[in-house]
Amino acid sequence: MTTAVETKTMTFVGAVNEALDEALAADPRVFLLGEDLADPAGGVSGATAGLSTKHGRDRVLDTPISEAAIAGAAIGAALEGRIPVAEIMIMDFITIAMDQIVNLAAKARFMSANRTPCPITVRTASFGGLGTGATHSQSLEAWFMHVPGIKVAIPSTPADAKGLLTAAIFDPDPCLVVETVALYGSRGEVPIGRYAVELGTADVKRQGSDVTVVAYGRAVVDALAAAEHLGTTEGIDVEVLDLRTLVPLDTDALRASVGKTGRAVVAHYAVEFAGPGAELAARIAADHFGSLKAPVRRVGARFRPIPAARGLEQAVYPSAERIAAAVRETMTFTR
Amino acid sequence: MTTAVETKTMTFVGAVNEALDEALAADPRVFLLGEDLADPAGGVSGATAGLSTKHGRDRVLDTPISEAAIAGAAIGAALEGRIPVAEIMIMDFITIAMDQIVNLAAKARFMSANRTPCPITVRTASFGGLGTGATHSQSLEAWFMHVPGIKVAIPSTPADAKGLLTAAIFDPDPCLVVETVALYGSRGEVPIGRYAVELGTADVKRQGSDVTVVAYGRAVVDALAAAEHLGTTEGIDVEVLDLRTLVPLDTDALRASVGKTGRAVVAHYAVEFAGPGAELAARIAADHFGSLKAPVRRVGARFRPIPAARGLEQAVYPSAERIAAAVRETMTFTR
Amino acid sequence: MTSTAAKTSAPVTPDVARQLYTTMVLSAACDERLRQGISRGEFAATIWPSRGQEAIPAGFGAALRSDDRLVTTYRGLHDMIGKGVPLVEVIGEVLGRRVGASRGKGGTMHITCPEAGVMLCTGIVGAGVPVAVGLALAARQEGSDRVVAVCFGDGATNTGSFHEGMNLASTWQLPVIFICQNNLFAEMTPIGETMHIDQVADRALAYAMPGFRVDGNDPEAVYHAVSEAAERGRAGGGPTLLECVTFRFKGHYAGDPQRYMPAERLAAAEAADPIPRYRRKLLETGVLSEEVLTAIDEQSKGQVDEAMNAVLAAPPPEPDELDKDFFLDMKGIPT
Amino acid sequence: MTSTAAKTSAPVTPDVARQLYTTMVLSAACDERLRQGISRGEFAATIWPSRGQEAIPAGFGAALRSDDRLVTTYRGLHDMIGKGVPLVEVIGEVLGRRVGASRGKGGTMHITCPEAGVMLCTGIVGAGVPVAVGLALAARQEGSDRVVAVCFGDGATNTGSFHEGMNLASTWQLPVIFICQNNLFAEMTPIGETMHIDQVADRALAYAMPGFRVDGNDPEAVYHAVSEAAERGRAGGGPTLLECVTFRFKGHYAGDPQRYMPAERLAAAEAADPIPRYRRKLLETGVLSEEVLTAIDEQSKGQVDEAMNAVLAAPPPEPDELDKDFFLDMKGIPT
Ligand SMILES: Cc1ncc(C[n+]2csc(CCOP(=O)(O)OP(=O)(O)O)c2C)c(N)n1
Ligand SMILES: Cc1ncc(C[n+]2csc(CCOP(=O)(O)OP(=O)(O)O)c2C)c(N)n1
Ligand SMILES: [Mg+2]
Ligand SMILES: [Mg+2]
Repeated sequence: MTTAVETKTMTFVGAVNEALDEALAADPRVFLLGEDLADPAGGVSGATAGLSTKHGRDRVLDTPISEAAIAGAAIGAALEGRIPVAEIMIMDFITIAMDQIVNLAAKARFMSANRTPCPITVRTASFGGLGTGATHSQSLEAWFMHVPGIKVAIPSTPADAKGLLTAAIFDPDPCLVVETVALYGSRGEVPIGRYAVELGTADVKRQGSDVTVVAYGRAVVDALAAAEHLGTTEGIDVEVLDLRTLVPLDTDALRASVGKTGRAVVAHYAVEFAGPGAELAARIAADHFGSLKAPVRRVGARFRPIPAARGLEQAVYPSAERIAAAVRETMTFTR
Repeated sequence: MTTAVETKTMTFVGAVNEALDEALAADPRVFLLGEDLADPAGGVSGATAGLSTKHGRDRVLDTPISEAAIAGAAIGAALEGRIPVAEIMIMDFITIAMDQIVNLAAKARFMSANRTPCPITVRTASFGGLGTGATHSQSLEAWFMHVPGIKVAIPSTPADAKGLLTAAIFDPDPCLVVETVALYGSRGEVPIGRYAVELGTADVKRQGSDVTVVAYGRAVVDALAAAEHLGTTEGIDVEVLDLRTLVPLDTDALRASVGKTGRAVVAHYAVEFAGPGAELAARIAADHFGSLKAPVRRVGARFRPIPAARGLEQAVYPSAERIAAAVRETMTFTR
Repeated sequence: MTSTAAKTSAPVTPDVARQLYTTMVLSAACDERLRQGISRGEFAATIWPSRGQEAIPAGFGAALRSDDRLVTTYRGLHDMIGKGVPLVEVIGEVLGRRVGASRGKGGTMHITCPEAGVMLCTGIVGAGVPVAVGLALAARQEGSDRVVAVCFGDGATNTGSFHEGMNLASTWQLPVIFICQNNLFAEMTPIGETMHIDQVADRALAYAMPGFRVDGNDPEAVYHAVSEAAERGRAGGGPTLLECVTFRFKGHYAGDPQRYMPAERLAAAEAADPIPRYRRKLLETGVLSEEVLTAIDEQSKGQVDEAMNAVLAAPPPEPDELDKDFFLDMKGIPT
Repeated sequence: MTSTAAKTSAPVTPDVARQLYTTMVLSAACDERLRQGISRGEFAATIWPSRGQEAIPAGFGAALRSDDRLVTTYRGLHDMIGKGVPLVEVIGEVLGRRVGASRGKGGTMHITCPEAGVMLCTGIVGAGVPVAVGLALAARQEGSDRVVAVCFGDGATNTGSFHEGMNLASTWQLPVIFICQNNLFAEMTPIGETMHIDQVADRALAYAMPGFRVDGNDPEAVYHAVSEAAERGRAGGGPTLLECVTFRFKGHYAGDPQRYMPAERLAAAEAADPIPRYRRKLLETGVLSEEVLTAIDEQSKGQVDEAMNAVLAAPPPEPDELDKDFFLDMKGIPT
């Protein structure tokens, strides 16, 4: 990605931290709440390190283990015009906050005819790939796509992590931002200073002419690796479209890219069956009916609880290899 | 539906009641738990009327308003080989039991390598169409399709209500059965005595040659109305395929029907975006790539919280008219 | 900290007495008129009648400031009226008309009116409790000494949300007044079947929170208890649980045949109806005269009739309401 | 019902003393060996060390019958050992080998062993509590007098699941022993920041349940308290909450640098290490001799080494494990 602005190299988790830091500094209404956020803990993965020390413990609130109340308290504060950023430590735990997020936050503006909008931000993290087993490894973003009233952002790079989180915090509607712990250590150029990525704008992470791989989050990294490999060794020119947000969905970018390549593979770490890729594939197939050169292929997690043992776990998740194989299949498809 | 067995005319809710009654009579391990189930209440919509009187209050347990504990207690009992049937009164409240259902029940057999399977049945009801507003009207079955480890059944007729619930109760794996309160009063022929519908078998509710409408639950009723209308007034011969279960999915029936008609419309009361129909449409488009005569059309609830006022509510949900319009579009489509 | 009855206090001023009585009569008249219209088929609507519980909002309505906040439930039309929501907004929303609090989009269960401090009303039992904590947090963050009252039923105290919210308010020592309107039933189930304790007020002990059992049919007792709790909250003394014991005269929903209700029990409760009881007291103590009381009775009926007529004359919501008040920016949002 | 310290009781028999001491030493040796292997890079694994908390499973392990049930957590390897789960199954599952309790599919957080009565282990804080209620319900339904013990941390008592489960057990008067292993921390956050009460035992008051605070570093105190609670449960006297106060020596996870932990605090806790403390007591009171104690120490280390060697020699899971133990009938299940 090229940007005109000044950048510096940062880790993904550092970029998250910076977005939170700058939001806290920019607006006194911003505050964070969640488990183990305050120093010296600074978050279980360091995402909030230093923030309570810098901004005060009344801006970075440690909570009890009460996911429903974390979401609920954020909602209450947002109804009063505060700007809460709630952390649900691991995405599997969001199962406990579903009522608050789905039945209250997502519906607040509509049900009240605009009298009590509720622009909370919920940050959470996918822990997949760390061998922590089936209850600490899920990617459940498809559930939230299906709930009218909440935006869903999932960054794949440090710059997007900063930019999407900043946009989400100051967005006038509820947002869920899903971070990927396996990417926390990855590095990239990140714009210095206040930086927001407009929600609903996909990003072509790699230009290509043969096949579009539509992805988001960690699968973008795998898609880029697959594209690199296929380009150099097999002469297949892959475009990688990073959606960045699932709601809003950048249907223009999607249509433009697949319109150009005529072939699409959809990739994500969420379970493939009834996952985000189902919506994308259905949409691509309908939008490009008659002009697609091959059926849309989907690469997601296999339909299994995530096993803990490393070898088994790897066999469930997508990978550059599985994405490459799907790309090849779209290239060799004949009616 | 024609059956060789003896039948009688029953309401949908009567068929649910009969399935529960017969399961309680058939196996002493079966018991029910949920809010307001016991007589004299007999369930808020009468689904369990008479059962505590007949089988005892130790078989039909009234619980506190504790959806997580309802699911949890069912799980615990199932781990011991009991056969619990838990009721979550309205599907919107299942948001409170997600952790138990998703993180424990659905994963129990796999995570324990078969040592502690957990064949609970969760009955719940979609309240959509009754003007009760956004938090009492959702159809959230897509969430459960996306969770590996739980079956999902959604009957459209009294006979299926009895047969699917019976099958679910005695199934060796966790099952979610979604009833539709708007259908509770509908009548149909129901087999007398123990009657199970094999989970994973779709049912052609109406034969047709031009277009397949793939539906389940309440949308089947609308699809049949649309088919009737289109057949008599416009000469379009619609096949209505009632999936009956979303997991397992009867992909053979789906392929056979669309293979025959070459056109498909998918209909359900769940929100269209990222809904069950996304998976079905993606699958149909890929399976019949090159042979479909028109793009798959989807008809689901519009992407809005469900409004309470009747006119607005109706405008959000599918209807025979919207299904008919989609069918017409597939018929008139030209590349 | 043990829970005890709240301290008895000096008699109220005639002005307060007038306000207490007026709220009770106005709430009862509104409830009555709505039930009448429903049972006669004059309009289609659902309410969960508050008849019998009017002393509670009378008490807190007089004790709280207009900038204090309220969170209530589906059975909270009396609470709305006590907190000052215009009758037309309440009735209009119940009937789904354009003049309703949310122009018919929310419905009976989802009325908010931030101008009167009513920030949330939930149809999900218990869900409002953690949100109230967030509202109180916002008050502290803003440096305001306003307090937050949250109403819920006895059954709601069995929910996880109640526990998480109570614990958080106590941990953060926030100015929340938890008002349990203990009407001794949850839908069709009497309280003794869903909890093992003698009084809900004891639940405060789990949080080292002051907890008091109050005669919820005595508006002055409620007034004093809430005044005391509000004073404590404003002074930084943290939250209070008030268990206001009362009764529900009309069952769970309008039209409930109350088959589960022992006739003697209902008769005894009705014989102790808080409205005539308080009227007698005011007359006996000479605080208000028969003329004044009769005038209040008549004015209240008149106000309700006037509001009802305005609502009945109002049109249903515009069809384009579906496209309003959803996301502020609709770009990329599914249609 | 007020919470008090459990009654002190007669000294234990030498046989019980031996069992208590053995469990403690064996648990500590296992924990030690696992941490050693992790820190040396001998194998990749995650554990949440129980070092310091061994007196609790020693006590309940000796007090409970082998057919009594246990539910525990990620920090429950000591509980597993106390309840009689074979060491190879425990260590094998932690290391993700074929000899593990679930052949590597569950992982450290999800070990079950129904043969030893261990029916569930959860990685989701609080989730096991309602399940324990269901296990106890099943015991009652079967006419068995077995009881169910459920272990959880201090932090877990802030979850909605805890509340719903406690209330249900008390309402139904089921034989559950709620064992809070209060180690005064939840991850990096000290207990005082997440609850406002002096002792967790007081939470029993919200359910009219007997609640006792016990020295969780004294295995005999735990033994007596659990014996008493089990006796009450078997006799139909319902559930008990036991708060066993202890400490976590090694932080939240193996390798935790414990930056949040005041050095003096840790040092004081370690100085009161329950294992040498109990060893001294047994020597001083002459219940067990130095020779016997040394033999136990050595045998325990030997058993752990032997189990570890067996695990290290065992292969990882077969790749086809992914297709086992999912749905019993895979027809129609997505691949
Ligand atoms: C979480 C949840 N579970 C179940 C219901 C269905 N329901 C609606 S009202 C009610 C009873 C509530 O009892 P209580 O809290 O005592 O309040 P009351 O109706 O008596 O005012 C129930 C179970 C619901 N709305 N939300
Ligand atoms: C519902 C949920 N929220 C958060 C977490 C992350 N987490 C894991 S352990 C833990 C602390 C638990 O503290 P406590 O209950 O005292 O048990 P301990 O670890 O001290 O034994 C937290 C917050 C989780 N696993 N589950
Ligand atoms: Mg009640
Ligand atoms: Mg702890």
